[in-house]
Amino acid sequence: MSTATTLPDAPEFPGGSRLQRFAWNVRHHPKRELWFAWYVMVVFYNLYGVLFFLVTRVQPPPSPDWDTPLVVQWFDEHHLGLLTGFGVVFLISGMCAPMNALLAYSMWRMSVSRVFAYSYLIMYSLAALPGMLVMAIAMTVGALRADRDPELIVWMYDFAFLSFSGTMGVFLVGSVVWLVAILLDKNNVFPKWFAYLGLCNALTEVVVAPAWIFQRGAFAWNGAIAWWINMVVFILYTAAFIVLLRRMIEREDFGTGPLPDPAAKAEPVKAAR
Amino acid sequence: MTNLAESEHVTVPPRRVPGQPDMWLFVLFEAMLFTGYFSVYLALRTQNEDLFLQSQADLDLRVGVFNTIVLLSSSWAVARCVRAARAGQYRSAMTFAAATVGFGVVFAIFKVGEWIHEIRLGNTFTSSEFFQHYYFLTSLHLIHVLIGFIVLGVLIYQLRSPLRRSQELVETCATYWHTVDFLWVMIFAMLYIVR
Amino acid sequence: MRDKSTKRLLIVWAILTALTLVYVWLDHTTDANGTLHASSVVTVSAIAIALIKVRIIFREFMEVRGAPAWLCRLTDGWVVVVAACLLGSYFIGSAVA
Amino acid sequence: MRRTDGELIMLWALPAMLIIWVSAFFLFPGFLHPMSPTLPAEEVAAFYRDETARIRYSMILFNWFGVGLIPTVILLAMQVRKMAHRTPILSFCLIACAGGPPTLFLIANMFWLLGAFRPDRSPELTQLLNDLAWVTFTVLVPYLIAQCLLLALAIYWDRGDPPVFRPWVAHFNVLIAVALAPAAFGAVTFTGPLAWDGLLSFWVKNSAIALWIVVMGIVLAQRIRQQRAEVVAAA
Repeated sequence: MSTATTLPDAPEFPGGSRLQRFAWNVRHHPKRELWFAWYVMVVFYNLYGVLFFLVTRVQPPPSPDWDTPLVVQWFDEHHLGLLTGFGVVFLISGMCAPMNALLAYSMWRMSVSRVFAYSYLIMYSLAALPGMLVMAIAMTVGALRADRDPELIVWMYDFAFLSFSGTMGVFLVGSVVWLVAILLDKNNVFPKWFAYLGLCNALTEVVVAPAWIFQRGAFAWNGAIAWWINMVVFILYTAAFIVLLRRMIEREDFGTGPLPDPAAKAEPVKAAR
Repeated sequence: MTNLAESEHVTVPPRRVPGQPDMWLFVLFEAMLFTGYFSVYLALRTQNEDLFLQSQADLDLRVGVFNTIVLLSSSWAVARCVRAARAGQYRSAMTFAAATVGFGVVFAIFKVGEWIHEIRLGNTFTSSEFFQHYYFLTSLHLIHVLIGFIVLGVLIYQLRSPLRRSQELVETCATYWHTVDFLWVMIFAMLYIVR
Repeated sequence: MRDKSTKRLLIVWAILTALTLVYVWLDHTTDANGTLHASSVVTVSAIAIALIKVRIIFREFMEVRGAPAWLCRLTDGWVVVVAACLLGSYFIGSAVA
Repeated sequence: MRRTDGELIMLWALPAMLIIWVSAFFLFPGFLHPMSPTLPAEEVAAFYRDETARIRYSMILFNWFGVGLIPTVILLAMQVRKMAHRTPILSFCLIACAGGPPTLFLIANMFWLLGAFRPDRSPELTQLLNDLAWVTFTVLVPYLIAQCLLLALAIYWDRGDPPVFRPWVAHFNVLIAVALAPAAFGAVTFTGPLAWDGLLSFWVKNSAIALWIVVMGIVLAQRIRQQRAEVVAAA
């Protein structure tokens, strides 16, 4: 944690070993709540990547065009990975809460109405259910019994992938809420380019809609357009806001006015010492 | 940074980025995404050329050309609007902004008319691979046009009151609208001309 | 000064429209009696003309001409990248097919 | 009328809810003893055929009042807001968690009701609905775990003097979170304590939830009464 700006009520930063510093930060760091949420977010996205791409292997998604025996075989091969992987997902998906709270806080810190923060908070809290947990439940049930009627297993397969890719509105409207807040904001919490990037992210949710319609080709749920290009945008967008939130926390002064510029702020602090 | 470089030759008018640099990032990024869509389209097209050509024959080039010229005109109008606003001629700027909206509306009407025509011919989103791409690209573009109307609304709102009139914002809005234009120029070439 | 700039905009618009009409000519020369034929020449020239038009829009309408050098280079570089992507996917696709 | 009066009414709804939940729990024939995941499809179908009425009425009760937990969590979020933190982030966290468990429970609830709606459908389908219901019901823990841990963190980080909640409440919440955690893996095996009818995934998890509701209800009641007294004293 690079910003140990000591506030009056915090005791002097002791230095010492890594562990001591960590303990000091947990006990006294003025921004500990924000850093907590930020680290939870980073850990969450890392776990998300590992669980979805490596453990359960549901990303990149298999094809919707497979015939029934192939789908059954896929569930067979991934039986243990799916069940344990999604077990971990069920254990940790509550980490969305601090993440969404931090995103809502960024809007709360802006010079805009509280409507934005609360709308975003509720929308994204809702989003995790159809967008992640229902998918995980459908996958778990699909993998649960290998001797189930194959037709039903295919039904679970469709249910899982379509609920995952096909949950669009909450992310679409959520991104728009955030970007409008950024454009209206006068406190400089986020740069304007991130708002425009948010528009790109919102449009990916439009682009994914044909996944509900096509079973093969570029627009299917594993297609070049509906999955690959969208994934690139999503990863860039997520990486951008992780970095920008970090910068926001570093600049945070717990006031209500514009967030100070990091370069401009360095001078007075030095002068005060 | 640029100011330092420019201060050496004082005679040249200062070079500056039109509008927010942030918007330029969006322009290039969004156009890159479209390039991705075009690449997928072109690559798939070569795999099944005859089918694509067969479907493509149902498109009416005249509508495409007309729509392209309409959008080019709208782009011209918004460029005039920016110049007028810069010169302080806000009345004229408002006229050109209104003209831009007018051209945009004509474009949208003809676009929807073309869709209706194609659907009557039996060419729908699910009927052939070419028309998948056709409807996908044109509707995504039309969404950009609709967002463009909001952006132009912001522009007109800026121009209306002497209290606002931020030239930077006017240029930012215009930059967005030009993006709508040049994306269409590329979509037009991709869908109507490419063989 | 102002007159010159509006005149220039009009000329740019005329050039862009003319380039659009080139497409019509291109279209008529390749398609005999209504059936379309695959043609690399048409594809490549369609992409090339589109990108020339995009570059003109960048320079003139979007005023990159008067912008700092980095923006000029960025937009030019972007045009080159797009050309590479489009032609690349077309020719690689053709080679695979 | 004071602000806290409304809070007290919300809180007093909790015992009423609890009575309804407990009676619905005992009314549902699949909870005592919990249905085994190893049950063959025919027996599952027979269960829905024989016990249709009790399944329907208990689940309709749950459907009506399952969301009754949300006001309690929001009351906790309000208390967190009163704590001496620098940011509202931890109360945002609790608000973000509040809707999750009841929604997941409602999904499970609908699968049970669907299973009982046409008990004569093919046993394979009934078994699928039953699996969906039980898996959803067993794994609905993520937000509950997050809720307990975040509340504990909020209490530990409360700089107020006196603090809103005493530290043992935080310890208690951590304990509950630990008790809930194994249920996330309820679908991994069909037998043993982790299976959805097992000791950890069913008995420990559900007792932990019940215990949490009772204890937090009492803690909240004390706290709100104390705040009312403060308001009266100040007036």
